[in-house]
Amino acid sequence: MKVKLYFSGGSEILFGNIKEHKVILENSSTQWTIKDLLSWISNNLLKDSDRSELLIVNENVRPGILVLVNDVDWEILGGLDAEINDGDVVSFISTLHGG
Amino acid sequence: MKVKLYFSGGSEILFGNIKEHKVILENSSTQWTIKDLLSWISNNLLKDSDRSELLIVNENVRPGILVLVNDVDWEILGGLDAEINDGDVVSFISTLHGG
Amino acid sequence: MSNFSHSLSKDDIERFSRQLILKGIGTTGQEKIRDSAVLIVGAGGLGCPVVMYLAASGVGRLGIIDHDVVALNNLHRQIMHDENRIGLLKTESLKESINRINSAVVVEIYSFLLSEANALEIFPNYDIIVDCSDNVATRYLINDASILTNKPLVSGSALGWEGQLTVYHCGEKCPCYRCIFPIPPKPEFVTNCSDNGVLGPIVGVVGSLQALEILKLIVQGTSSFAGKLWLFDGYAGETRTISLRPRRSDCPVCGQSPTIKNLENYARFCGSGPTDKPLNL
Amino acid sequence: MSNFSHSLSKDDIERFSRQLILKGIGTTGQEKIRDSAVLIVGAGGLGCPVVMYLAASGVGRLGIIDHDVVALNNLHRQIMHDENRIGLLKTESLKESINRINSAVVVEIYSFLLSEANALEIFPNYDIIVDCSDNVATRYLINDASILTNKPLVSGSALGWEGQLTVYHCGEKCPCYRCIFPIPPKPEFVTNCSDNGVLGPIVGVVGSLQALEILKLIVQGTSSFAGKLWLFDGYAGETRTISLRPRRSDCPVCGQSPTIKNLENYARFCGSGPTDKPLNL
Ligand SMILES: [Zn+2]
Ligand SMILES: [Zn+2]
Repeated sequence: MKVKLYFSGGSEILFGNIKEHKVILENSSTQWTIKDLLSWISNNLLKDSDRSELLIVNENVRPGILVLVNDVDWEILGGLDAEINDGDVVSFISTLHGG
Repeated sequence: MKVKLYFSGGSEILFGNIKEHKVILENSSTQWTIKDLLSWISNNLLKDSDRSELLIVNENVRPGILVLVNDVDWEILGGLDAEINDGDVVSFISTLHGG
Repeated sequence: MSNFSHSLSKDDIERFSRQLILKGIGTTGQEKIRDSAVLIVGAGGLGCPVVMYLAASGVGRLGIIDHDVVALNNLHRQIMHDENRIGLLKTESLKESINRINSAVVVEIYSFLLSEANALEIFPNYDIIVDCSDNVATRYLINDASILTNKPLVSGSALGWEGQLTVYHCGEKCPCYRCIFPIPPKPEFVTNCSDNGVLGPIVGVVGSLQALEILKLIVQGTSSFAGKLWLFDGYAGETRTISLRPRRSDCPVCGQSPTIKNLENYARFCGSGPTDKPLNL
Repeated sequence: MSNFSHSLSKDDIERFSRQLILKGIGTTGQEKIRDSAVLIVGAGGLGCPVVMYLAASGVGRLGIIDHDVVALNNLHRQIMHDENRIGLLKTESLKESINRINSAVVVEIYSFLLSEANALEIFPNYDIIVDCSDNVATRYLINDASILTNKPLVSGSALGWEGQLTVYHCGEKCPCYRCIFPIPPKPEFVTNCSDNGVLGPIVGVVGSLQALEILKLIVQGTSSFAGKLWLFDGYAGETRTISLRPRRSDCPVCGQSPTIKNLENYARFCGSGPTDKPLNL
């Protein structure tokens, strides 16, 4: 299935400052969740990064990052268990502190 | 079919300052177009208005109003012949001149 | 009381005539604006437009907290300070700018760092709190103090080409900063405007929008951004609004059985205080 | 020329340090900003933030056209004027505000009405034109003069709780104002800020966004809003971006065989001039 990943608020520096990434996730017999996606990102997009903890710590997103599935806070959708389906947009928004 | 109408930039005063209107258009054997919708608005929403020319003049929208179907300029979609389908949002935006 | 009875002066009617006539304002709204008091934490890039649009629109009393002085490298974005005020306290500078445009505004300045020692003395004197601060520890402090004193919090932030805006603790279902971010980010993952820069028009857009939501809170009692986060990517020219989770019943500060009943040590909680030099990535 | 070679002064490097480091700017971008000239038509609600953010960010030369003087009922939204300047020309007032924040900016003021008689003498001296005007006739005039002198036009407008922004004549496919609105609205259908009011933060948001797109035009040569219209409903807290039609090949001014090769009489074309009192609905 096709999923769009979007990184902003600073987390895009892990991905060459490119904010939007279209990725293809292999169809599986079980439902894809954010937890699976994090593991997939670790193994595919971040495998050579020495700064992956800017995004993922202990198989979870690091504190200060808000995850959205189709512009809805992942907490409403089940957090790590939130489902991902074909065509979804998953965003990782770093909260900003400047003023 | 269900269509959402949206009026802004001042044209909403014709509709009691309510910007969003959900309307039901009877399914017809021919394709609904903006031209049909303007006639429907005249006959249904504006029938008692003495200021309908704020929106519609000579079976067209008055100069200064931009029509959008699902956030796309109607000119791209065929102007008066632009098609309207179930679930569409049709917006009538008055251009603003203040500064 | 009839619609035509009001306590505005003839001068006020003239001054605010183009604002009074707007839907949802009127003389009653203008009286509410005049009778309200708003506290702004941070007199920098966001604070400048927030304070000026509130003063211009007739907010009766403005409190401004900032310990810093105006520096040359502030002037590319902090449009209410100026070259002659370099070295002057930002609070004093903003007070002067406010007085110029609306001498009727009562300006109360607090020229020191907001801290757990002083926040609960200051916050109760205002109706609405505005976060224009620039560091994580201060943002948690402002959040907790707003909740302990039961005030809505209009929060803006900016970095680089991006901005964010939301309103916390505004209605039964509205979350707070801790509901969204229960654990602070590690200091080494935090970047700020001094290190990473920010563009003037970005704080202009976010600060102006903060002022707008503050006026809506004053005249209507509600904001469009309670429980919603507005994201602005100025580089791409994209704006979007996302739905935040509702208030968490187990939130340590705004939940049903809060464990935070007094302000904490926020520098310790965050691993970095408001004046610490940020670590490099 | 290497990345490290530039013509910025040590003072400029310090002053703009938080802006220089942004993606897409750098010393080269800052030089472009310094070497650019922007013409703003209208020194009112939109003109105030546009002019200040451009001056603060280091735009080298700013032209400001406005015939009007500061009035008490401007001050709720025109934050760079003030009580002591009531009766002063708005151009003079803005020049003073610009000088305060960045004395290096060259400010050229035109304290008269923009007209078909003078526009083509003024426009060629600037790189980018900014529409912060407040009436239909002036908007058509600015559009046509921008095209006849081949300048991109950053257009903002506001009324009540609403704002709009787009960039015209910016790239091969980008439409102009006449491509979208070939026929002017009847004068009796036009409302303006004097009659219908406008809120300060609305012009703050739109004007700041105009300044942002101007900076992007300067450093990148492109804008996110060429051919797109940004709609802002401050009352509902809604923002959206819509796709406009491409440039019309039969547009009388920007099309393939333009019929408008000189400026027209815009008051006659629109049925109402810039200083006419609007008719009541
Ligand atoms: Zn909470
Ligand atoms: Zn054209």
